[in-house]
Amino acid sequence: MSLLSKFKETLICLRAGKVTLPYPRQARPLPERFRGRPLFDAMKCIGCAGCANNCPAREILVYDVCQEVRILKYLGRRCTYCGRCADVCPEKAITMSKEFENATDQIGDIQQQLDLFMSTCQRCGRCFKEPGPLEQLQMKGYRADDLGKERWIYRSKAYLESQPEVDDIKIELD
Amino acid sequence: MSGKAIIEILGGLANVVIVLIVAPFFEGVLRKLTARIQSRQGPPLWQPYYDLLKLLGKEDIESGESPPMQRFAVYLSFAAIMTVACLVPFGSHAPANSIGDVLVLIYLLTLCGIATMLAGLAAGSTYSLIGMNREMMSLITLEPLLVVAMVIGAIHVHSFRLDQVLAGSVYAAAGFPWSGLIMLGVMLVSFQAFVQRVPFDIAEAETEIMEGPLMEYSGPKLALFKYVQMAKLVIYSALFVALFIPWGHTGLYPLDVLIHLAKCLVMVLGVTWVAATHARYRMDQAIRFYALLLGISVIALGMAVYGY
Amino acid sequence: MLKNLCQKMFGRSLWVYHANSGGCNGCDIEVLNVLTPYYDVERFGIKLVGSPRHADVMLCQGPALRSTAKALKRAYEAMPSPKLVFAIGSCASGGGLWYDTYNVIGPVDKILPVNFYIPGCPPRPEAIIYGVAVAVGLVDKKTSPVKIKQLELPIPRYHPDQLSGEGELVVYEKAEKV
Amino acid sequence: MPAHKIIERLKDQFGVAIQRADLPGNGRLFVFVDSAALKSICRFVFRDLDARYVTSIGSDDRPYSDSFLVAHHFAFDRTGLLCSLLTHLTGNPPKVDSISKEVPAANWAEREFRDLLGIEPVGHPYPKRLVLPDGWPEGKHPLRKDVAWNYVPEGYDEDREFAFDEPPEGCMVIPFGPFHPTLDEPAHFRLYVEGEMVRGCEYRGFMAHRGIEKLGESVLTYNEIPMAAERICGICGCVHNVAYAQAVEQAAAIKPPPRAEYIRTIMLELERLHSHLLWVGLACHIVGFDTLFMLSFRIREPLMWMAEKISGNRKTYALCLIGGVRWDFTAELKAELQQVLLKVEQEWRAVVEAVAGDRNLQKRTLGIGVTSPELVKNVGLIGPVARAAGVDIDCRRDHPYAAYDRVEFKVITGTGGDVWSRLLVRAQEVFESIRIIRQCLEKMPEGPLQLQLPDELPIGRMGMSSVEAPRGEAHHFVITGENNRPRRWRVRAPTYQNLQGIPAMIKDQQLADMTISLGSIDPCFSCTDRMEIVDIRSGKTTVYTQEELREMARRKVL
Repeated sequence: MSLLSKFKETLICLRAGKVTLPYPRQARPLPERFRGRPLFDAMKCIGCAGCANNCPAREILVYDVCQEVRILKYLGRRCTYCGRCADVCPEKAITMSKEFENATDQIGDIQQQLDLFMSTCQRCGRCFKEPGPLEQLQMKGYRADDLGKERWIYRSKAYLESQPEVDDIKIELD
Repeated sequence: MSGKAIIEILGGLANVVIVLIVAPFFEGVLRKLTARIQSRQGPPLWQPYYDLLKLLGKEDIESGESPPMQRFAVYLSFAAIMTVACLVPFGSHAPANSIGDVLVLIYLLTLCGIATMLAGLAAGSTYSLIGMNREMMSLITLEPLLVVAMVIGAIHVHSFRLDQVLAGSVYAAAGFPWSGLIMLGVMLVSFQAFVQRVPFDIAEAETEIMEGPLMEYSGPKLALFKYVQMAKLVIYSALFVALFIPWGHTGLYPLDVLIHLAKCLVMVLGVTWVAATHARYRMDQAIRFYALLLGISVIALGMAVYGY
Repeated sequence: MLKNLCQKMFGRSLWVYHANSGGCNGCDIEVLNVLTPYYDVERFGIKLVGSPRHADVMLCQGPALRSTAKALKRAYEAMPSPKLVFAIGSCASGGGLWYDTYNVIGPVDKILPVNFYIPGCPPRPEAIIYGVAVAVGLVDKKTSPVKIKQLELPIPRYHPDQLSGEGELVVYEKAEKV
Repeated sequence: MPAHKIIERLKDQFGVAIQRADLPGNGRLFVFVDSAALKSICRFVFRDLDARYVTSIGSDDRPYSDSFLVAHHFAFDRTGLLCSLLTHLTGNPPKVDSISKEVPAANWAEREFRDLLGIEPVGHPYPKRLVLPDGWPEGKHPLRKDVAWNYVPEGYDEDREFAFDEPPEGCMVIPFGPFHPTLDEPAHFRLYVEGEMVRGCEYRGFMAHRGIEKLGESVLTYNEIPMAAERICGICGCVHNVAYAQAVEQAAAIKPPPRAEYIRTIMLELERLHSHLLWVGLACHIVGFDTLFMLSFRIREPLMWMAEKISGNRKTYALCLIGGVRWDFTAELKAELQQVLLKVEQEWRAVVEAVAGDRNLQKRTLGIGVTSPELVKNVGLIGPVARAAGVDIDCRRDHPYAAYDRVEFKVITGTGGDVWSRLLVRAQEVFESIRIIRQCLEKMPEGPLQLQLPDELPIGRMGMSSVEAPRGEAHHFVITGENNRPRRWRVRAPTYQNLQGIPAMIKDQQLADMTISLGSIDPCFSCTDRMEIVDIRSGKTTVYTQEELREMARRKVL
């Protein structure tokens, strides 16, 4: 009885044959919705920091180096690949690519940094007109901490002030 | 030194070389076959050689309770198994005939087990000691089986000489005596325990006590222990083949060696299948199982004494 | 010569010890998955071992936590050299979502020297195999830092003579990918 | 027993001690009681009304009501009611009567709020540190509102060792963990062993405590928390994701569109499928049966690929947001899923038939780690562990959520209460899950995936939700708050309760059975620890001397 079930088990296994995939030589096609490393398009990015404010891992940092130049830094090292940044991006500047082969010996290799030129409104100093994409974001459950205070302080910026060094990556604040 | 002694020594050395070369290969076959049973591609056949070489090149951390004893245990275990290799027939008959008889062989095999226990004791961590404990229990209940098998053979051929006992002696009396057949059955079901594979690898259970006695060893020492484990598989297969499957000798030494190794390989295939499809037993279950076998084998011994 | 040979064999027989220092289990299961029929890393000679003394590679999963940091360090010290440390998953390589909470020290490289990082949450089994292949030298790493930088401020106010194209396209002609 | 009846009986029994009762509908009941009567009310609910204990929650409510909040949750499974008994504590330091003597299952939960919030359970039988790391100084409580999420107190001492209890007379101590090949995650057991028999153990877990709850209350926002919740556990992540979303939806009185509910159901069942197959594999690996381990992982793999096709990742689906889901089913995906299910069902049926007669496997699992229905009730065991002991509870049927009230399925129960019957229960549940997915695929209506939410969710409302994870019931409790994030978010993972049953399960068993007993509850320490055995086996922890051991070994052999 026991021996019979052992034979059955062996047979089930053997019937499948060898199923090992020849991975490093040949890769399986990736599914269409696969969420790999997010890619940031500098052409489309308007620097709204929606991604930074919706990133659960808090690893997209947006900060201004001067009145006109805003820096968006994607550290990548603690990215959870949830795809929320791509969801909320009003300009679809972020795409979840199909890159998953990100293994590296230098963690800095998966960083992305964009320098964005911001043209500010001469009157109010802001970058957007009033019913801009931010309001859309807010409707999707966008965080509202600092919006009420009429100030453009991003969480990452506040963080940077207290600690100008983010995980060994020195951030130039000026 | 007489010519005969030189031939004996040369034969013994040849055996040692055969065991050293073949043992990792058999392990490789075992791993590959296990992989194929599990629908995997599996490692290359010579993977165990790579493993051993790599272990030899690694740092040796001496961290146990008493490093000298640890070193001693390793060498003792390796030396014992290699001496056993001298005494076991690969090919026609046991080469080093005048060096020792069957009793010496049994002592040496026990010494291997004792060396493992010593290793566990010397390492001194909790899991090693549990492993040692288990090794001791299985040694005490398991080793008599082999003794009984050999003694039955010895009774049938009226001799303790290696070349006579280790040549299918269990069948020597009258065709296929009952005692021999019973012992064949007993040894077949307990073979897995002798080579310490699943379901009887209790002393080295990886998921319970993390390889027990070997847990604290690293680098070259571990390599030697692994070598001993692999050699055990070959040597016990060879012993089993010599005792129970003595047929098919041609008289030509190289050919005989190949035939013998082929028979051993068949044993290894059996071991692989059982190991792949069984869950590990608990110590008390295993001991109960060994005790049952021991009872049966004692009956067989009695029958052998009365010529059945 | 034997020593040379032994060192060469290191890449062909990596024994792996996996230490979850407090991650979510996802990476653990993917590491186990890598051993299973469809991926089967045993074909590269990789084997999972239970004791750090036998291991060549430590797979760290999960961030370095205050409760496990000590044990993790001890396990690392128990490994005989040469040894490698892989940080698997976002938690191990970057600290994860909780990189700065009260019980988390941060990424594993704060307490151990990490040789290779395999980001992903959890990384697919293929990604883990790729990481191992990079470590062993079968393939080259594909990633490099991306930096897109403004060379000049492109508004005509600042550089009216540079305005050649239409609208904002000008801006990015002057941007470069580093 | 319907909710108003419960309130009536409580009022009869305790009169003015019952201050207020909220009935937000659909099977939830919040009763505010006087803190002095809390203990007797809990006993009444647990013993006389025969409710099942779910969890206890402490919360720092000082910024809003100048008091601490303690809630004990009970479930009435027959009537599908989740009941919360809340009380405000004004003292400083806050004190509450411990209910652990009456309700043994509350042991850990009370120790947890003692650690994290400093609410002292008066009369607790074993008030020892549970959650915080060893070096954390006494009197500092990270979950209080006046403390930042990344606050590490002054007196933090890395080198401090945990004070373990004295082992009982005549027993040796075997440290088990924190890194052990059968434990995927860190946890530390100190086993008191006499010979090869386990006489008791002390658990020092919570080593994967990552402070997720604090993070959710102070840093993340409503729609970021699902991603964090999903990473509470890598295997049953979707469960926490859905449970959190449902708790918030319930608090804010939002009903997600029906299509979203069906998709949630499918993904939850897909997760249960892969988790059960994984468990069978791991259990076999623990007892050394590697072929079945490989076999069940092979059968499971197409499910993982399917999950990747649907959601874009193999494990962390990132499925739910508040008020809906993110991923839709197309016709091709549906057809493919059907095919995968068919294949899995065929192969798994063959495996189950083959394993049913496997005496070798039964030897290691029959009669091991036995739980009785009394233990289930007292310690609050849940999920397959409870069902294998013959206790018929299943949140999918008792407290229906998502689309479970619109599909048919059977709740599988066993009789033995041992590891083998847990294995059988899980093996059978695979078929039920497949049935549920098929029904969902058939019945799924067209429609939107996500609701347009109002700008701000209502503040100060409470919601709770129980979701049947592969290991048992996962319970989430949310109090909504300002700044687009909850005021308090508490997670009770299934292993949190099941692990408390381990000491009873492994008592007087062989040491070798310890690993499979522990494995049989499908432990998921990261779930349990969210927000805590400390000796590595290579470290030398010979608690007793070597002579003693040698002596012991000798005694054993002779």
